[in-house]
Amino acid sequence: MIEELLWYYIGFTILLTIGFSIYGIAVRPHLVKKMALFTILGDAVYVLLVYLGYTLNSTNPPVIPGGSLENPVFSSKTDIQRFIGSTVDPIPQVFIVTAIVIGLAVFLLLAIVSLRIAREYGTLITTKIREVSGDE
Amino acid sequence: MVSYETLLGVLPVLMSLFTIAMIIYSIRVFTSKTLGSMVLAIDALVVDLVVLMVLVALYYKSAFLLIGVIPLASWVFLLDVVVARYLEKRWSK
Amino acid sequence: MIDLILFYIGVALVFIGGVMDILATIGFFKFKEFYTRLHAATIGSIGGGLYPLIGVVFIVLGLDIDYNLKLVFTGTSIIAAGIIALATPAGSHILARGVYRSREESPSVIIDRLGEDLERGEME
Amino acid sequence: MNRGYSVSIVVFTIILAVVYLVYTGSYGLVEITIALLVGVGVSLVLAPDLILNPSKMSPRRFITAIYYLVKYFTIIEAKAHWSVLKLILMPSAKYNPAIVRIPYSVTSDYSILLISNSITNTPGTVVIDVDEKRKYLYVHWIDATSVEDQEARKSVSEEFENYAYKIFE
Amino acid sequence: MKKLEVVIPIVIGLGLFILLYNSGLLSVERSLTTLAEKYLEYIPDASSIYTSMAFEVVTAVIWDQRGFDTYFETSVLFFAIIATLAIASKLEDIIGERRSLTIIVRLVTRILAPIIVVVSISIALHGHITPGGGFQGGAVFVIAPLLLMLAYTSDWIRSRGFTDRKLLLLRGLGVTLIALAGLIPVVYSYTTNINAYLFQNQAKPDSFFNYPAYLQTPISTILVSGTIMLLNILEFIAVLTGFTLAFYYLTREFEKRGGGE
Amino acid sequence: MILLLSSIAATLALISTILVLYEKDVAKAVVLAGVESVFYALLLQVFLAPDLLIAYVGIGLGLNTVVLLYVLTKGERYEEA
Repeated sequence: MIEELLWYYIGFTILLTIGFSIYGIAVRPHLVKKMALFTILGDAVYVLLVYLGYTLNSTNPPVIPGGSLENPVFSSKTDIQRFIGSTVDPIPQVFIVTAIVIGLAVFLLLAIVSLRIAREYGTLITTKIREVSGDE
Repeated sequence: MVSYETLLGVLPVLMSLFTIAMIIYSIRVFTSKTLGSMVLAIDALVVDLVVLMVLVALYYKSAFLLIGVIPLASWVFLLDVVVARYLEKRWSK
Repeated sequence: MIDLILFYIGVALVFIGGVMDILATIGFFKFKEFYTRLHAATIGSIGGGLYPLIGVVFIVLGLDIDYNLKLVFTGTSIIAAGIIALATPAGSHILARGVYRSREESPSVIIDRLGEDLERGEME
Repeated sequence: MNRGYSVSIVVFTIILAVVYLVYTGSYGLVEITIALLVGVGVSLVLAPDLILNPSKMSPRRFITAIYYLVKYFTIIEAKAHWSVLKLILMPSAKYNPAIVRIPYSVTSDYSILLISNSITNTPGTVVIDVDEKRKYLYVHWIDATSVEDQEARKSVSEEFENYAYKIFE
Repeated sequence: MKKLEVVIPIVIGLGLFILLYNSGLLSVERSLTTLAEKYLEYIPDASSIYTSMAFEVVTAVIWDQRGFDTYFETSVLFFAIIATLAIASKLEDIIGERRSLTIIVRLVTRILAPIIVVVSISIALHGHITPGGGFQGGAVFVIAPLLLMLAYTSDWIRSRGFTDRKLLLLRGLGVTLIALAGLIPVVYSYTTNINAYLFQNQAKPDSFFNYPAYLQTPISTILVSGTIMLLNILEFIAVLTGFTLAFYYLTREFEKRGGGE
Repeated sequence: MILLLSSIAATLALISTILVLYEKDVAKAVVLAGVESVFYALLLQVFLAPDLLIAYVGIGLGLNTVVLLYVLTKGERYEEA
């Protein structure tokens, strides 16, 4: 019972984090703060996916133990079957590994664009940029 | 040889100590007034978390979980250096 | 027998480390100023970080687990402890320097040799 | 320069290979070969100038270093921890913090690192700045007993400096 | 106004929670999906026909089952870095004084950087056995040049002979070789009329093209898991050079005067 | 026990996100975003994803904070209401 409650509580907390970061990206005027909340949004989504792949009785990461670079001995079928019963879901992790690196690539691009904006307009706050550039 | 079950008997006590320390450190992080104090508290917090991570790996009895400990320990130093650079940059202006 | 002794030495070290960590957090609250908190942070990183990691080495040596697992745990803990002993003091030094020089916080001390020397221009 | 260069490469190759093997956790022959290759490559690029004078390397210095490390992390640390923990635990503890100037006379980089890390790692003293030209360390001392340069040196860093002379100079 | 600042995020979070709860994704009783079970069953099993000959399921899926996909993800990274370089200004010399940090930090950085590099190489090389791989190794590696560039100035990286041109060349080489390793089966299939797939690793029931799983050395047998180890190493080179380059430009931008307050 | 630990970590991550949202000093907000990543790193460890943990410690923690502080030097440190 208490385990179940804690389980739902973790999910709820992660989703609340997503909510707060979405709101912050939309509302806060400072570009750096927008970017910080953007990274938090990404992180929360990663952790949410990993959380969805975790089962309460799992004790192993999705890596077969006992491997070595030289003279490796592959596990037998029964060992692997026993291993499957105690591991987490690898598929969310597969998606996220590349997503993290691409997230950084996108983020670098955002950073460079912000640097250009700062040099062009002398400010990083979006409301001020609007005043400086004279747009509506 | 001491059995793994004996360890599972004492591990909750040890982990809870570090968890309590983690909570208080993070309260310190959240309530600090200046950037310097905050980063200082984060230093101590991350070192605390390194130990906690090793204990979690011991709990799961999996060597694979130890793999992130060394990058995390060296991250603290990176944070210190970059914050010092940032502050110095503002000072020299 | 020796395993039992090693194991309990390790548990004691980790336990002492945890207690030190909590005491360091109290120190963080008691000291009101950045420069005095630096000392509490040292307790947190050495007493609460390095000693527990050494303690984990002792625990693992006395524990009945796979030989290979023992090696990995021992090695990683020792390397992590080494990095902590090497990098944390340098980190707090450079942080303190940055904070001092940027005048984020000025120390309340009985004597400030660094400030005097900086003012006289003897040190850049 | 040449001898220093090659000794430096060899020593750091061994150290890095050990780190690689420990982190990897398996000790086969192929693994050791790869470790040595990686060690040579990395130390050629990143560590050619980390040892300045190979003629100083001797087993006596090594044993002194280990003796110092053991002594430092048991006796000296315990004393320093206790003195700061007293300040934390006593509700009305009085202390007088000061930034003192401590001269040092060692020349090698490693000695400076050893002294300053030893000072910072003992709770109660933290190196805030270092003046390389005039050879001063500026130390924040939580409970200063003296503000004069030489006396502060006597109670803060003299022991570390003696060992630094024995190990690195 | 102040109340709205709290209410709206909570409403968003609660809405998401209800959505996920109703779809049953959050329930405590859960089991592996069929696809995950198949992956876990076949990939590490050397006697199976769909094996990848690797112990690490995640990396095996990334480079074997989803190799084509991952190649384009790597290219996304490549193009992002190209765009970064295009938008960043030219490398004019920085006016004004730049100082490196104190001797303590410089020495600690110099000791720490090789250790981080060695650890990252270990992570990348053992990608098919223990957790890790090219992406992860590259991500850990970047901490080292970044620390060196912060402790010294950004000139450090040029003083060691790593010009931006060389780094970009390595980066492109990495991506190209990954594509080549994926294309070889197709070329082979055209020349010999044997069925083979793009980014194929081990033999499949209807295709007998096979990258070798083991490498025989005079000392002993090394497990390379077909293309997986090779692609991990190439990916490691590509990621580390790309990020080092991007951070080189960013650090130079950071060191310039001006801006702020 | 492990669930309790992870729920504490998730809560602390949520609190730091909220503080990032309301903090006026953007430099502190950036560092708080780093703290949030630290707790999520612990969550990844607890949820048995060592693969992600390495990538995340390198990128999500280290490089993001550095980039954000780089950008911040070129603009205002404080965000007006």
